[in-house]
Amino acid sequence: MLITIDVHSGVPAYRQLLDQIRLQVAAGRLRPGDEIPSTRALSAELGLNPMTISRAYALLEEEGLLERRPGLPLVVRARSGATSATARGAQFTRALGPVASMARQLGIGGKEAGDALRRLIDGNER
Amino acid sequence: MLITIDVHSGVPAYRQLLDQIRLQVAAGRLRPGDEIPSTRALSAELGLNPMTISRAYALLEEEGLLERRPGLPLVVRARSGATSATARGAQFTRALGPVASMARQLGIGGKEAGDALRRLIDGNER
Amino acid sequence: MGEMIFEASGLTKEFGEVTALRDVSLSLRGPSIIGLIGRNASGKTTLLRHIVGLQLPTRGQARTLGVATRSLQHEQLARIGVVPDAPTFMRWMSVGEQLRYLSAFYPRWDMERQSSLAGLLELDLHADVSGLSTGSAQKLAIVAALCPRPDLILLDEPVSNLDPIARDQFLKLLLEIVQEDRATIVISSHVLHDIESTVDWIVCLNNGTVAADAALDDLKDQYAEWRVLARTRDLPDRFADAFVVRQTVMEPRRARLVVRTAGADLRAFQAAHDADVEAAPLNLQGLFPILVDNGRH
Amino acid sequence: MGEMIFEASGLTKEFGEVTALRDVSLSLRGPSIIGLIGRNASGKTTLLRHIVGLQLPTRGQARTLGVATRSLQHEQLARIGVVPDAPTFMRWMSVGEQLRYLSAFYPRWDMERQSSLAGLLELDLHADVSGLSTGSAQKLAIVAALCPRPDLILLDEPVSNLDPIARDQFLKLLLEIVQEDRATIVISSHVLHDIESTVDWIVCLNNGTVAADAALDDLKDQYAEWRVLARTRDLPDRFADAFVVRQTVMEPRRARLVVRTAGADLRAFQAAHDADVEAAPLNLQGLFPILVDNGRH
Repeated sequence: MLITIDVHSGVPAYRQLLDQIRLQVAAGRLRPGDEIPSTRALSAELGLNPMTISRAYALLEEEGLLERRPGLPLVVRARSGATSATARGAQFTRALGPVASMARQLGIGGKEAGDALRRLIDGNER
Repeated sequence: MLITIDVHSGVPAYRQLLDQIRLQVAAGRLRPGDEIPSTRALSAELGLNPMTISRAYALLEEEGLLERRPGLPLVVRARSGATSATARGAQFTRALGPVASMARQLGIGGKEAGDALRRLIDGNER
Repeated sequence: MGEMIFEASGLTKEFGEVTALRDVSLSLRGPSIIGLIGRNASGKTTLLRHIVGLQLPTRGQARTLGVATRSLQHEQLARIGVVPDAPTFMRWMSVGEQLRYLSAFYPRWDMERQSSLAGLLELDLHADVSGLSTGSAQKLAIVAALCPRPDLILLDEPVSNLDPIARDQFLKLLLEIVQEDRATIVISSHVLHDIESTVDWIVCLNNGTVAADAALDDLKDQYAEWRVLARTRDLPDRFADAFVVRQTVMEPRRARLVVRTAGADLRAFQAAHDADVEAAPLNLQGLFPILVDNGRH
Repeated sequence: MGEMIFEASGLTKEFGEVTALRDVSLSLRGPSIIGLIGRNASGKTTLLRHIVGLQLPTRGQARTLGVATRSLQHEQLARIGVVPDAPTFMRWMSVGEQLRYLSAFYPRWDMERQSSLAGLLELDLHADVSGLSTGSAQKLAIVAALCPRPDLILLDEPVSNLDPIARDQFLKLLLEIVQEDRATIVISSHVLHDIESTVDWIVCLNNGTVAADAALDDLKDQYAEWRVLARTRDLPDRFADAFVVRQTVMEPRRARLVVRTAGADLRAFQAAHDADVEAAPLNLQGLFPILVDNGRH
């Protein structure tokens, strides 16, 4: 799991953590059954307050993304493909917001912008 | 002119300034003949080192985006429409990079992503 | 929530004519790392001294670890570690001797922690206490406060004399200790940047009153900066909207506002002023003046 | 570039057995705001004292405002303002009397600046100097150093005792003064967050030697963090690439590296390790340990 938190960005740290774990599950980088770092390990790695991490983990448990088993590390829960695809779409649409508003500012139309993005994804730019 | 600098992001402050002024010119938010805030005014507003601002302004003068006239405020230079459209496109493609890589991670194809962006720009989401 | 660590109700402290704390009511629960912030002379040190019973309220109640602070016994005090703003030691001892002397008073003194802390902070056990720089004296005070494995740790500006690397190590250490001992830490500091990466809770004092008492992340959710650029006509000299907490009109068509997110309707605002608005979150440095202002009302 | 403010070549300073500065060569030009950073006891205060001639080199040369520091006259000294780390004043005067007394020595003393500074920093001119808190004494030292409109201003940890609002105002003030007077400011501080928003140039000392001497923005361009996630096979225990300056392998397939951007080929690295790499810039706090390490070699 690759997590980066900017504590000084103004975005609440627990929310940054939520967003990144959700994204990685949606992206399939975290798969059902994968172990999540303990609060202590993540706190040491990121220099982040452990209560903040616990808060994010508890919320992810509540929404059924993570699963706690007594005495064992937290793991990613198995989910139906449909839920996952919806989550992916929602996640991606949220990321498109700033780009869309930039396109509007630049006077770039929807078709032109959409085509540019399609080329970038499908092209051999990697 | 609406400029925001995050001095603690790690991105050199003069580069953030360059990017934002270039974007605003490309977006037509700054038009030829528009006055640019003096180094002193911008330094006071952003709490940014004046030498850093001068450095960015000097680079923008060099690339012909700004024009210095003795004793008067810096202004945006008149440019050909062609140059401006190219600049706009380049600017926008750069902003698309992270979104494209996110789409790839999420397993969202070029067509699907491009359509989503087109809908977002042309739709009545405003 | 966790154990009640400190509870104040109607706490007022007067020094002659001066009111240092005014009707303070607080409930601090642990485990937690609590950042105590405020301007100079806002009452932070006085509050810390009340927690450990070094000062007693002129009026009102104060309870620490479940006991009224005027009745704190060795049993409770042995569970509290304090790093004062200007630590003093017995100046004829070496650093190691000073620590050995202190360890006799604390049944839970952790020798292993002592050597790992001294190593991490690069504190020389053989140095004479009398010859310590301000930074090293601060390190000694930190080691002395943490080795008894206290349940409650009070730190008054502990990082001001540490260099960036020592400070970083010290802050990471606090994160470990709060987990290892399930301790509660109250840390006062002017360096909001340090506070922001370490604490989960903020108590902000202003002129002796409580100006904020909330989870840091919740405070961040409560306010935002709006950067406003009018499209067609000039902005008003002053925005009258109730959700606007601070405002700077930079030019007739350009302004920066701080808004309370709860009541703020961005779309209505954009329509009313025909303006583009960029909303951005505020970090602790950006929140601080607003929190302090709140304490004024 | 601008005027030569301070020039050292082969400057070495020994105090008995201790070498405080070792073969330091530097050319500081103005106008500029220069951040002097380094760990405790790295030689920062000694260097500041050499700039103003309070200490003289054991070996090597030091020139300030064009004059060898051992020959500095009132003419040059009147152009230099100093805020020492522990300011002392004549304790029987009021703050206002102290400033009036000092103003007699400086032909360019700016009364208007004195009142605006005292107002901005909330310094009470009627207070007794002997009763000042550490923070207020620091404010008085700042006003005293800036009112003569010096061309060169030396600030040794000037902000450590100021609260966040006073510190913010003080740092903005420095930005104004460097423009108004075309002054050069050298400011030492452990609070890298403050330094980062104020300075354009960094001088980093380590163990008395120069570990960095460059524009802040150029330092940021020189290094980056790579967050590495292997796709198919474990990463090596240690990366041997010459451009890798620091490395932490967190798990067999996950690592964080700091790289020198000049020699780093991201695509080749990704291909070699079949890994995803996220490159991120480093701020001054992130750069600091690397700069200090450089000084070790």
